[in-house]
Amino acid sequence: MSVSVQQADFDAGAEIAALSAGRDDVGAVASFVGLVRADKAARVGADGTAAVQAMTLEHYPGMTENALQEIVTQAEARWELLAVRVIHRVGRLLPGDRIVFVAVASSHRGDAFAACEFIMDYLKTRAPFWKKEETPAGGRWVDARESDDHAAGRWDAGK
Amino acid sequence: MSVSVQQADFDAGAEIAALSAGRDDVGAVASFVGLVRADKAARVGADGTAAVQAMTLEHYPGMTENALQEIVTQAEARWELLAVRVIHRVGRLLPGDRIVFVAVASSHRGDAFAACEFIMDYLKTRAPFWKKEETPAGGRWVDARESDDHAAGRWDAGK
Amino acid sequence: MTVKILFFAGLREALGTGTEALALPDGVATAGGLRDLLAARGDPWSALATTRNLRVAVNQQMVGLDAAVKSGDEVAFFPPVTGG
Amino acid sequence: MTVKILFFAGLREALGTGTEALALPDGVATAGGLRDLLAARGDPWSALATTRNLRVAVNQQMVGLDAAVKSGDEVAFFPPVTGG
Repeated sequence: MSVSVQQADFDAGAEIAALSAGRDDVGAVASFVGLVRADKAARVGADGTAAVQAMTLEHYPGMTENALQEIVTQAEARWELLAVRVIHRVGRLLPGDRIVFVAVASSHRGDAFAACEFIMDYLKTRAPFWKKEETPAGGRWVDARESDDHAAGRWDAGK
Repeated sequence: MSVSVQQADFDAGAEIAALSAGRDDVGAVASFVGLVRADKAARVGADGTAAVQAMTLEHYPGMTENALQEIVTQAEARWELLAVRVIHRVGRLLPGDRIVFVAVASSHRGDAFAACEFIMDYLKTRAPFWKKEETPAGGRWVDARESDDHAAGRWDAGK
Repeated sequence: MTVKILFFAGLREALGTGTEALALPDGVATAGGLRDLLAARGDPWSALATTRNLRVAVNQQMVGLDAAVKSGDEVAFFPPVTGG
Repeated sequence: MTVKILFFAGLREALGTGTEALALPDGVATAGGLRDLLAARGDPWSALATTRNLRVAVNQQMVGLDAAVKSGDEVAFFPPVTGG
Protein backbone atom coordinates (compact mmCIF):
# COMPACT_ATOMS: atom_id res chain seq x y z
CA MET A 1 0.00 0.00 0.00
CA SER A 2 1.09 3.52 -0.64
CA VAL A 3 -0.42 6.80 0.50
CA SER A 4 0.54 10.29 -0.73
CA VAL A 5 -0.60 13.78 0.22
CA GLN A 6 0.77 16.18 -2.37
CA GLN A 7 0.20 19.41 -4.27
CA ALA A 8 1.07 17.84 -7.64
CA ASP A 9 -1.43 16.26 -9.99
CA PHE A 10 -1.33 12.51 -10.65
CA ASP A 11 -1.63 10.16 -13.63
CA ALA A 12 -4.53 7.78 -12.91
CA GLY A 13 -3.63 5.44 -15.75
CA ALA A 14 -0.02 5.06 -14.62
CA GLU A 15 -1.13 4.48 -11.02
CA ILE A 16 -3.68 1.84 -12.06
CA ALA A 17 -1.11 0.08 -14.23
CA ALA A 18 1.49 0.14 -11.43
CA LEU A 19 -0.80 -1.89 -9.14
CA SER A 20 -0.65 -4.93 -11.42
CA ALA A 21 2.78 -4.37 -13.03
CA GLY A 22 5.03 -7.42 -12.95
CA ARG A 23 2.47 -9.75 -11.38
CA ASP A 24 -0.14 -12.13 -12.79
CA ASP A 25 -2.48 -12.58 -9.82
CA VAL A 26 -4.40 -9.29 -10.12
CA GLY A 27 -7.78 -9.84 -11.76
CA ALA A 28 -9.45 -6.57 -10.81
CA VAL A 29 -8.50 -2.96 -10.19
CA ALA A 30 -11.30 -0.69 -8.98
CA SER A 31 -10.46 2.98 -8.83
CA PHE A 32 -11.94 6.37 -8.11
CA VAL A 33 -11.05 9.91 -9.14
CA GLY A 34 -12.67 12.85 -7.35
CA LEU A 35 -12.70 16.23 -9.09
CA VAL A 36 -13.48 19.86 -8.25
CA ARG A 37 -17.01 20.68 -9.43
CA ALA A 38 -18.00 24.23 -10.33
CA ASP A 39 -21.23 23.41 -8.53
CA LYS A 40 -23.41 25.86 -10.43
CA ALA A 41 -26.84 25.35 -8.96
CA ALA A 42 -26.20 24.70 -5.31
CA ARG A 43 -24.39 27.87 -4.32
CA VAL A 44 -24.45 31.59 -4.93
CA GLY A 45 -24.23 31.68 -8.72
CA ALA A 46 -27.87 32.55 -9.36
CA ASP A 47 -26.77 34.46 -12.46
CA GLY A 48 -25.74 31.15 -14.00
CA THR A 49 -22.03 31.69 -13.68
CA ALA A 50 -19.95 28.98 -12.09
CA ALA A 51 -20.32 29.51 -8.37
CA VAL A 52 -17.11 27.82 -7.29
CA GLN A 53 -14.16 29.50 -8.99
CA ALA A 54 -11.45 27.70 -7.06
CA MET A 55 -10.91 25.61 -3.97
CA THR A 56 -8.12 25.39 -1.42
CA LEU A 57 -7.48 22.16 0.46
CA GLU A 58 -5.90 22.28 3.90
CA HIS A 59 -4.63 19.26 5.82
CA TYR A 60 -2.94 18.28 9.08
CA PRO A 61 0.58 17.22 8.10
CA GLY A 62 1.49 13.94 9.75
CA MET A 63 -1.94 13.09 11.05
CA THR A 64 -3.49 13.12 7.57
CA GLU A 65 -1.00 10.59 6.20
CA ASN A 66 -1.43 8.41 9.30
CA ALA A 67 -5.22 8.55 9.03
CA LEU A 68 -5.10 7.46 5.38
CA GLN A 69 -2.73 4.59 6.22
CA GLU A 70 -5.06 3.48 8.99
CA ILE A 71 -8.07 3.51 6.66
CA VAL A 72 -6.17 1.39 4.13
CA THR A 73 -5.10 -1.02 6.88
CA GLN A 74 -8.74 -1.44 7.89
CA ALA A 75 -9.69 -2.15 4.28
CA GLU A 76 -6.91 -4.74 4.03
CA ALA A 77 -8.26 -6.45 7.12
CA ARG A 78 -11.80 -6.61 5.71
CA TRP A 79 -11.12 -7.74 2.13
CA GLU A 80 -8.50 -9.75 0.26
CA LEU A 81 -6.45 -7.03 -1.39
CA LEU A 82 -3.23 -7.24 -3.34
CA ALA A 83 -2.32 -3.55 -3.62
CA VAL A 84 -3.79 -0.17 -2.67
CA ARG A 85 -2.87 3.36 -3.76
CA VAL A 86 -4.28 6.58 -2.27
CA ILE A 87 -3.36 10.10 -3.44
CA HIS A 88 -4.94 13.27 -2.08
CA ARG A 89 -3.99 16.68 -3.34
CA VAL A 90 -3.73 19.83 -1.19
CA GLY A 91 -3.38 23.51 -2.04
CA ARG A 92 -5.37 25.56 -4.55
CA LEU A 93 -7.33 23.70 -7.25
CA LEU A 94 -9.64 24.81 -10.05
CA PRO A 95 -12.95 23.34 -11.32
CA GLY A 96 -12.18 20.18 -13.29
CA ASP A 97 -8.96 19.53 -11.37
CA ARG A 98 -8.42 16.10 -9.81
CA ILE A 99 -8.54 16.09 -5.99
CA VAL A 100 -8.32 12.46 -4.88
CA PHE A 101 -7.42 9.06 -6.25
CA VAL A 102 -8.05 5.63 -4.74
CA ALA A 103 -7.22 2.38 -6.52
CA VAL A 104 -7.51 -1.15 -5.17
CA ALA A 105 -6.18 -4.33 -6.77
CA SER A 106 -7.55 -7.74 -5.89
CA SER A 107 -7.99 -11.16 -7.42
CA HIS A 108 -11.75 -10.57 -7.53
CA ARG A 109 -13.83 -7.57 -8.47
CA GLY A 110 -16.21 -7.71 -5.51
CA ASP A 111 -13.39 -7.13 -3.04
CA ALA A 112 -11.82 -4.41 -5.21
CA PHE A 113 -15.07 -2.45 -5.56
CA ALA A 114 -16.05 -2.74 -1.90
CA ALA A 115 -12.64 -1.75 -0.58
CA CYS A 116 -12.34 1.21 -2.98
CA GLU A 117 -15.73 2.61 -1.92
CA PHE A 118 -14.99 1.91 1.76
CA ILE A 119 -11.71 3.84 1.57
CA MET A 120 -13.44 6.81 -0.09
CA ASP A 121 -16.28 6.81 2.46
CA TYR A 122 -13.87 6.66 5.40
CA LEU A 123 -11.54 9.23 3.86
CA LYS A 124 -14.48 11.64 3.55
CA THR A 125 -15.30 11.44 7.25
CA ARG A 126 -12.04 10.50 9.00
CA ALA A 127 -9.07 11.98 7.15
CA PRO A 128 -8.25 15.55 8.22
CA PHE A 129 -8.73 17.60 5.06
CA TRP A 130 -10.77 20.80 4.78
CA LYS A 131 -12.00 22.57 1.67
CA LYS A 132 -12.43 26.30 1.27
CA GLU A 133 -14.29 27.46 -1.83
CA GLU A 134 -13.74 30.74 -3.64
CA THR A 135 -17.03 32.10 -4.95
CA PRO A 136 -18.09 35.48 -6.38
CA ALA A 137 -19.45 36.25 -2.89
CA GLY A 138 -16.14 35.45 -1.19
CA GLY A 139 -14.49 32.48 0.48
CA ARG A 140 -16.46 29.86 2.37
CA TRP A 141 -15.45 26.71 4.20
CA VAL A 142 -17.37 23.70 2.95
CA ASP A 143 -19.74 22.18 5.50
CA ALA A 144 -19.47 18.49 6.30
CA ARG A 145 -22.39 16.56 4.83
CA GLU A 146 -24.62 14.18 6.74
CA SER A 147 -24.77 11.98 3.64
CA ASP A 148 -21.05 11.33 4.05
CA ASP A 149 -21.51 10.24 7.66
CA HIS A 150 -24.30 7.98 6.48
CA ALA A 151 -22.13 6.50 3.72
CA ALA A 152 -19.32 5.73 6.16
CA GLY A 153 -21.77 4.35 8.71
CA ARG A 154 -23.05 1.72 6.27
CA TRP A 155 -19.78 -0.22 6.67
CA ASP A 156 -20.24 -0.50 10.45
CA ALA A 157 -23.53 -2.31 10.03
CA GLY A 158 -21.63 -5.30 8.64
CA LYS A 159 -22.98 -4.79 5.15
CA MET B 1 -21.94 6.85 -23.52
CA SER B 2 -19.57 4.93 -25.67
CA VAL B 3 -19.06 1.18 -26.02
CA SER B 4 -16.18 -0.54 -27.85
CA VAL B 5 -15.37 -4.18 -28.54
CA GLN B 6 -11.82 -4.33 -29.85
CA GLN B 7 -8.63 -6.34 -30.07
CA ALA B 8 -6.42 -3.36 -29.15
CA ASP B 9 -5.36 -2.45 -25.64
CA PHE B 10 -6.66 0.75 -24.04
CA ASP B 11 -5.27 3.61 -21.95
CA ALA B 12 -7.30 3.72 -18.73
CA GLY B 13 -5.92 7.11 -17.69
CA ALA B 14 -6.80 8.75 -21.00
CA GLU B 15 -10.29 7.21 -20.93
CA ILE B 16 -10.91 8.40 -17.36
CA ALA B 17 -9.69 11.90 -18.21
CA ALA B 18 -11.86 12.03 -21.34
CA LEU B 19 -15.04 11.55 -19.26
CA SER B 20 -14.57 14.89 -17.49
CA ALA B 21 -12.61 16.79 -20.18
CA GLY B 22 -14.00 20.24 -20.96
CA ARG B 23 -16.73 20.14 -18.32
CA ASP B 24 -16.90 21.25 -14.68
CA ASP B 25 -19.88 19.26 -13.39
CA VAL B 26 -18.15 15.88 -12.93
CA GLY B 27 -17.30 15.28 -9.29
CA ALA B 28 -16.64 11.54 -9.42
CA VAL B 29 -15.29 8.98 -11.86
CA ALA B 30 -15.45 5.37 -10.72
CA SER B 31 -13.70 2.88 -12.94
CA PHE B 32 -12.77 -0.76 -13.23
CA VAL B 33 -10.04 -2.65 -15.07
CA GLY B 34 -10.27 -6.43 -15.39
CA LEU B 35 -7.08 -8.37 -16.15
CA VAL B 36 -6.09 -11.90 -17.17
CA ARG B 37 -4.95 -13.82 -14.10
CA ALA B 38 -2.50 -16.69 -14.37
CA ASP B 39 -4.70 -18.38 -11.79
CA LYS B 40 -2.00 -20.59 -10.32
CA ALA B 41 -3.75 -22.46 -7.56
CA ALA B 42 -7.19 -23.10 -8.96
CA ARG B 43 -6.34 -25.06 -12.08
CA VAL B 44 -3.99 -27.73 -13.36
CA GLY B 45 -0.65 -26.15 -12.46
CA ALA B 46 0.11 -28.37 -9.46
CA ASP B 47 3.82 -28.05 -10.25
CA GLY B 48 3.62 -24.37 -9.35
CA THR B 49 3.84 -23.10 -12.90
CA ALA B 50 1.26 -20.61 -14.07
CA ALA B 51 -1.72 -22.70 -15.08
CA VAL B 52 -3.26 -20.23 -17.50
CA GLN B 53 -0.73 -19.39 -20.18
CA ALA B 54 -3.06 -17.42 -22.43
CA MET B 55 -6.73 -16.77 -23.00
CA THR B 56 -8.81 -16.23 -26.12
CA LEU B 57 -11.98 -14.15 -25.99
CA GLU B 58 -14.77 -14.83 -28.47
CA HIS B 59 -17.83 -12.63 -28.96
CA TYR B 60 -21.00 -12.33 -31.03
CA PRO B 61 -20.38 -9.37 -33.37
CA GLY B 62 -23.35 -7.03 -33.37
CA MET B 63 -25.18 -8.60 -30.45
CA THR B 64 -22.28 -8.01 -28.06
CA GLU B 65 -22.13 -4.28 -28.78
CA ASN B 66 -25.94 -4.03 -28.50
CA ALA B 67 -25.97 -5.91 -25.20
CA LEU B 68 -23.33 -3.56 -23.75
CA GLN B 69 -25.27 -0.50 -24.93
CA GLU B 70 -28.42 -1.89 -23.32
CA ILE B 71 -26.65 -2.49 -20.01
CA VAL B 72 -25.35 1.11 -20.04
CA THR B 73 -28.83 2.42 -20.85
CA GLN B 74 -30.20 0.53 -17.86
CA ALA B 75 -27.51 2.04 -15.64
CA GLU B 76 -28.34 5.52 -16.94
CA ALA B 77 -31.99 4.94 -16.04
CA ARG B 78 -31.14 3.87 -12.48
CA TRP B 79 -28.53 6.49 -11.52
CA GLU B 80 -27.70 10.11 -12.41
CA LEU B 81 -24.77 9.66 -14.74
CA LEU B 82 -22.91 12.20 -16.85
CA ALA B 83 -20.78 9.89 -19.01
CA VAL B 84 -20.04 6.17 -19.36
CA ARG B 85 -17.28 4.33 -21.20
CA VAL B 86 -17.08 0.56 -21.74
CA ILE B 87 -14.25 -1.23 -23.57
CA HIS B 88 -13.99 -5.01 -23.88
CA ARG B 89 -11.11 -6.69 -25.65
CA VAL B 90 -11.41 -9.84 -27.79
CA GLY B 91 -8.82 -12.20 -29.29
CA ARG B 92 -5.80 -13.75 -27.60
CA LEU B 93 -4.55 -12.23 -24.33
CA LEU B 94 -1.76 -13.11 -21.90
CA PRO B 95 -1.68 -13.11 -18.09
CA GLY B 96 -1.46 -9.51 -16.87
CA ASP B 97 -3.19 -8.16 -20.00
CA ARG B 98 -6.18 -5.88 -19.59
CA ILE B 99 -9.51 -7.43 -20.67
CA VAL B 100 -12.23 -4.97 -19.77
CA PHE B 101 -12.65 -1.33 -18.78
CA VAL B 102 -15.72 0.40 -17.34
CA ALA B 103 -15.73 4.04 -16.23
CA VAL B 104 -18.67 6.08 -14.99
CA ALA B 105 -18.75 9.85 -14.40
CA SER B 106 -21.32 11.45 -12.13
CA SER B 107 -21.71 14.48 -9.92
CA HIS B 108 -21.63 12.21 -6.87
CA ARG B 109 -19.51 9.22 -5.96
CA GLY B 110 -22.34 6.99 -4.77
CA ASP B 111 -23.96 6.94 -8.21
CA ALA B 112 -20.60 6.49 -9.96
CA PHE B 113 -19.60 3.49 -7.81
CA ALA B 114 -22.98 1.78 -7.99
CA ALA B 115 -23.35 2.18 -11.75
CA CYS B 116 -19.80 0.99 -12.42
CA GLU B 117 -20.29 -2.18 -10.37
CA PHE B 118 -23.77 -2.74 -11.88
CA ILE B 119 -22.37 -2.53 -15.41
CA MET B 120 -19.61 -5.03 -14.59
CA ASP B 121 -22.06 -7.44 -12.92
CA TYR B 122 -24.47 -7.30 -15.86
CA LEU B 123 -21.68 -7.51 -18.41
CA LYS B 124 -20.47 -10.72 -16.73
CA THR B 125 -23.83 -12.44 -17.08
CA ARG B 126 -25.53 -10.78 -20.07
CA ALA B 127 -22.95 -9.72 -22.65
CA PRO B 128 -22.03 -12.50 -25.10
CA PHE B 129 -18.32 -13.07 -24.52
CA TRP B 130 -16.67 -16.45 -23.95
CA LYS B 131 -13.20 -17.19 -22.60
CA LYS B 132 -11.04 -20.14 -23.58
CA GLU B 133 -7.94 -20.72 -21.49
CA GLU B 134 -4.72 -22.28 -22.71
CA THR B 135 -3.16 -24.46 -19.99
CA PRO B 136 -0.33 -27.02 -19.98
CA ALA B 137 -3.09 -29.66 -20.17
CA GLY B 138 -4.69 -28.08 -23.26
CA GLY B 139 -7.49 -25.63 -24.00
CA ARG B 140 -10.57 -25.32 -21.84
CA TRP B 141 -13.62 -23.11 -22.04
CA VAL B 142 -14.20 -21.23 -18.81
CA ASP B 143 -17.35 -22.24 -16.95
CA ALA B 144 -19.84 -19.56 -15.97
CA ARG B 145 -19.77 -18.94 -12.24
CA GLU B 146 -22.79 -18.95 -9.96
CA SER B 147 -21.21 -16.11 -8.00
CA ASP B 148 -21.58 -13.91 -11.08
CA ASP B 149 -25.28 -14.73 -11.37
CA HIS B 150 -25.60 -13.90 -7.69
CA ALA B 151 -23.77 -10.60 -8.13
CA ALA B 152 -26.04 -9.58 -11.00
CA GLY B 153 -29.13 -10.73 -9.13
CA ARG B 154 -28.42 -8.35 -6.24
CA TRP B 155 -29.45 -5.41 -8.41
CA ASP B 156 -32.90 -6.91 -9.08
CA ALA B 157 -33.71 -7.00 -5.41
CA GLY B 158 -33.83 -3.21 -5.38
CA LYS B 159 -30.66 -2.94 -3.36
CA MET C 1 -36.70 -17.72 -46.59
CA THR C 2 -34.44 -19.49 -44.17
CA VAL C 3 -33.38 -19.17 -40.56
CA LYS C 4 -29.77 -18.13 -39.94
CA ILE C 5 -28.38 -20.21 -37.09
CA LEU C 6 -25.20 -19.31 -35.16
CA PHE C 7 -23.17 -21.32 -32.65
CA PHE C 8 -20.53 -19.91 -30.30
CA ALA C 9 -17.65 -20.96 -28.06
CA GLY C 10 -17.54 -24.57 -26.87
CA LEU C 11 -20.73 -25.39 -28.73
CA ARG C 12 -19.29 -24.06 -31.99
CA GLU C 13 -16.21 -26.22 -31.46
CA ALA C 14 -18.25 -29.32 -30.61
CA LEU C 15 -20.39 -28.94 -33.73
CA GLY C 16 -17.43 -28.07 -35.94
CA THR C 17 -19.33 -25.14 -37.43
CA GLY C 18 -20.26 -21.60 -36.43
CA THR C 19 -23.18 -20.99 -38.75
CA GLU C 20 -25.86 -22.67 -40.81
CA ALA C 21 -28.76 -21.57 -42.99
CA LEU C 22 -31.83 -23.75 -42.64
CA ALA C 23 -35.29 -23.73 -44.21
CA LEU C 24 -37.56 -23.89 -41.20
CA PRO C 25 -39.66 -27.10 -41.45
CA ASP C 26 -43.38 -27.05 -40.75
CA GLY C 27 -44.07 -27.57 -37.08
CA VAL C 28 -40.93 -25.83 -35.80
CA ALA C 29 -42.08 -22.51 -34.33
CA THR C 30 -39.87 -21.92 -31.28
CA ALA C 31 -36.18 -21.74 -30.40
CA GLY C 32 -36.61 -24.92 -28.37
CA GLY C 33 -38.25 -26.66 -31.33
CA LEU C 34 -35.32 -25.68 -33.53
CA ARG C 35 -32.84 -26.88 -30.91
CA ASP C 36 -34.65 -30.28 -30.73
CA LEU C 37 -34.70 -30.58 -34.52
CA LEU C 38 -30.93 -30.02 -34.73
CA ALA C 39 -30.09 -32.23 -31.73
CA ALA C 40 -32.04 -35.11 -33.32
CA ARG C 41 -29.42 -35.35 -36.05
CA GLY C 42 -27.29 -37.36 -33.62
CA ASP C 43 -23.59 -36.80 -32.84
CA PRO C 44 -22.14 -34.21 -32.67
CA TRP C 45 -25.47 -32.32 -32.78
CA SER C 46 -26.71 -33.90 -29.57
CA ALA C 47 -24.37 -31.38 -27.85
CA LEU C 48 -27.30 -28.96 -28.33
CA ALA C 49 -29.34 -31.10 -25.97
CA THR C 50 -26.55 -31.81 -23.48
CA THR C 51 -24.94 -28.35 -23.15
CA ARG C 52 -25.58 -27.24 -19.57
CA ASN C 53 -27.71 -24.08 -19.32
CA LEU C 54 -27.82 -23.63 -23.10
CA ARG C 55 -28.58 -20.01 -23.98
CA VAL C 56 -30.47 -18.81 -27.04
CA ALA C 57 -30.77 -15.41 -28.72
CA VAL C 58 -33.32 -14.59 -31.40
CA ASN C 59 -32.41 -11.59 -33.52
CA GLN C 60 -29.62 -10.79 -31.07
CA GLN C 61 -31.88 -10.66 -27.99
CA MET C 62 -31.46 -13.29 -25.28
CA VAL C 63 -34.75 -15.17 -24.94
CA GLY C 64 -36.12 -18.39 -23.46
CA LEU C 65 -36.39 -21.62 -25.41
CA ASP C 66 -40.13 -21.00 -25.76
CA ALA C 67 -39.52 -17.84 -27.84
CA ALA C 68 -41.09 -17.79 -31.32
CA VAL C 69 -38.87 -18.38 -34.35
CA LYS C 70 -39.91 -17.62 -37.92
CA SER C 71 -38.29 -17.53 -41.34
CA GLY C 72 -35.81 -14.67 -41.68
CA ASP C 73 -34.81 -14.73 -38.01
CA GLU C 74 -31.25 -15.01 -36.73
CA VAL C 75 -31.08 -17.64 -33.99
CA ALA C 76 -27.94 -18.16 -31.90
CA PHE C 77 -27.16 -20.99 -29.47
CA PHE C 78 -24.32 -20.69 -26.97
CA PRO C 79 -23.16 -21.66 -23.46
CA PRO C 80 -23.52 -19.22 -20.54
CA VAL C 81 -21.36 -16.16 -21.11
CA THR C 82 -17.98 -15.71 -19.38
CA GLY C 83 -16.69 -12.28 -20.36
CA GLY C 84 -15.41 -9.48 -18.16
CA MET D 1 6.57 20.78 29.55
CA THR D 2 3.77 22.31 27.59
CA VAL D 3 0.88 21.17 25.43
CA LYS D 4 1.16 21.94 21.71
CA ILE D 5 -2.22 23.09 20.46
CA LEU D 6 -3.18 23.21 16.76
CA PHE D 7 -6.18 24.76 15.00
CA PHE D 8 -7.29 24.06 11.44
CA ALA D 9 -9.53 25.41 8.68
CA GLY D 10 -12.34 27.80 9.66
CA LEU D 11 -11.39 27.57 13.31
CA ARG D 12 -7.79 28.55 12.54
CA GLU D 13 -9.06 31.55 10.58
CA ALA D 14 -11.50 32.59 13.30
CA LEU D 15 -8.78 32.47 15.95
CA GLY D 16 -6.20 34.15 13.75
CA THR D 17 -3.61 31.51 14.68
CA GLY D 18 -2.82 27.92 13.79
CA THR D 19 -0.73 26.93 16.78
CA GLU D 20 -0.01 27.71 20.40
CA ALA D 21 2.16 26.26 23.13
CA LEU D 22 0.54 26.31 26.54
CA ALA D 23 1.62 25.18 29.98
CA LEU D 24 -1.24 22.97 31.08
CA PRO D 25 -2.78 24.52 34.25
CA ASP D 26 -3.68 22.35 37.22
CA GLY D 27 -7.16 20.95 36.91
CA VAL D 28 -7.15 20.66 33.12
CA ALA D 29 -6.87 16.96 32.33
CA THR D 30 -9.06 16.40 29.25
CA ALA D 31 -9.42 17.76 25.72
CA GLY D 32 -12.79 19.18 26.72
CA GLY D 33 -11.23 20.90 29.74
CA LEU D 34 -8.59 22.46 27.51
CA ARG D 35 -11.25 23.58 25.03
CA ASP D 36 -13.23 25.24 27.87
CA LEU D 37 -10.10 26.94 29.21
CA LEU D 38 -9.33 28.47 25.80
CA ALA D 39 -12.95 29.39 25.01
CA ALA D 40 -13.18 31.28 28.33
CA ARG D 41 -10.70 33.85 27.00
CA GLY D 42 -13.64 35.50 25.21
CA ASP D 43 -13.72 36.61 21.56
CA PRO D 44 -12.45 35.25 19.23
CA TRP D 45 -11.70 32.19 21.39
CA SER D 46 -15.36 31.54 22.10
CA ALA D 47 -15.40 30.07 18.56
CA LEU D 48 -14.03 26.93 20.27
CA ALA D 49 -17.30 26.63 22.15
CA THR D 50 -19.59 27.59 19.25
CA THR D 51 -18.03 25.57 16.40
CA ARG D 52 -20.62 22.98 15.40
CA ASN D 53 -19.46 19.38 15.91
CA LEU D 54 -15.98 20.47 17.00
CA ARG D 55 -13.48 17.66 16.50
CA VAL D 56 -10.40 17.00 18.61
CA ALA D 57 -7.30 14.89 18.04
CA VAL D 58 -4.78 14.05 20.75
CA ASN D 59 -1.38 13.01 19.40
CA GLN D 60 -2.88 12.81 15.93
CA GLN D 61 -5.66 10.38 16.88
CA MET D 62 -9.27 11.54 16.70
CA VAL D 63 -10.76 11.23 20.19
CA GLY D 64 -13.74 12.44 22.20
CA LEU D 65 -13.69 15.60 24.32
CA ASP D 66 -13.39 13.40 27.41
CA ALA D 67 -9.99 12.08 26.27
CA ALA D 68 -7.09 12.62 28.67
CA VAL D 69 -4.55 15.38 27.94
CA LYS D 70 -1.19 15.69 29.63
CA SER D 71 1.97 17.76 29.24
CA GLY D 72 3.88 16.92 26.08
CA ASP D 73 0.74 16.02 24.12
CA GLU D 74 -0.21 17.51 20.75
CA VAL D 75 -3.87 18.54 20.80
CA ALA D 76 -5.65 19.68 17.65
CA PHE D 77 -9.09 21.28 17.34
CA PHE D 78 -10.90 21.47 14.00
CA PRO D 79 -14.31 21.43 12.30
CA PRO D 80 -15.65 18.20 10.73
CA VAL D 81 -13.45 17.13 7.83
CA THR D 82 -14.45 17.78 4.21
CA GLY D 83 -11.80 16.14 2.03
CA GLY D 84 -12.22 13.77 -0.85
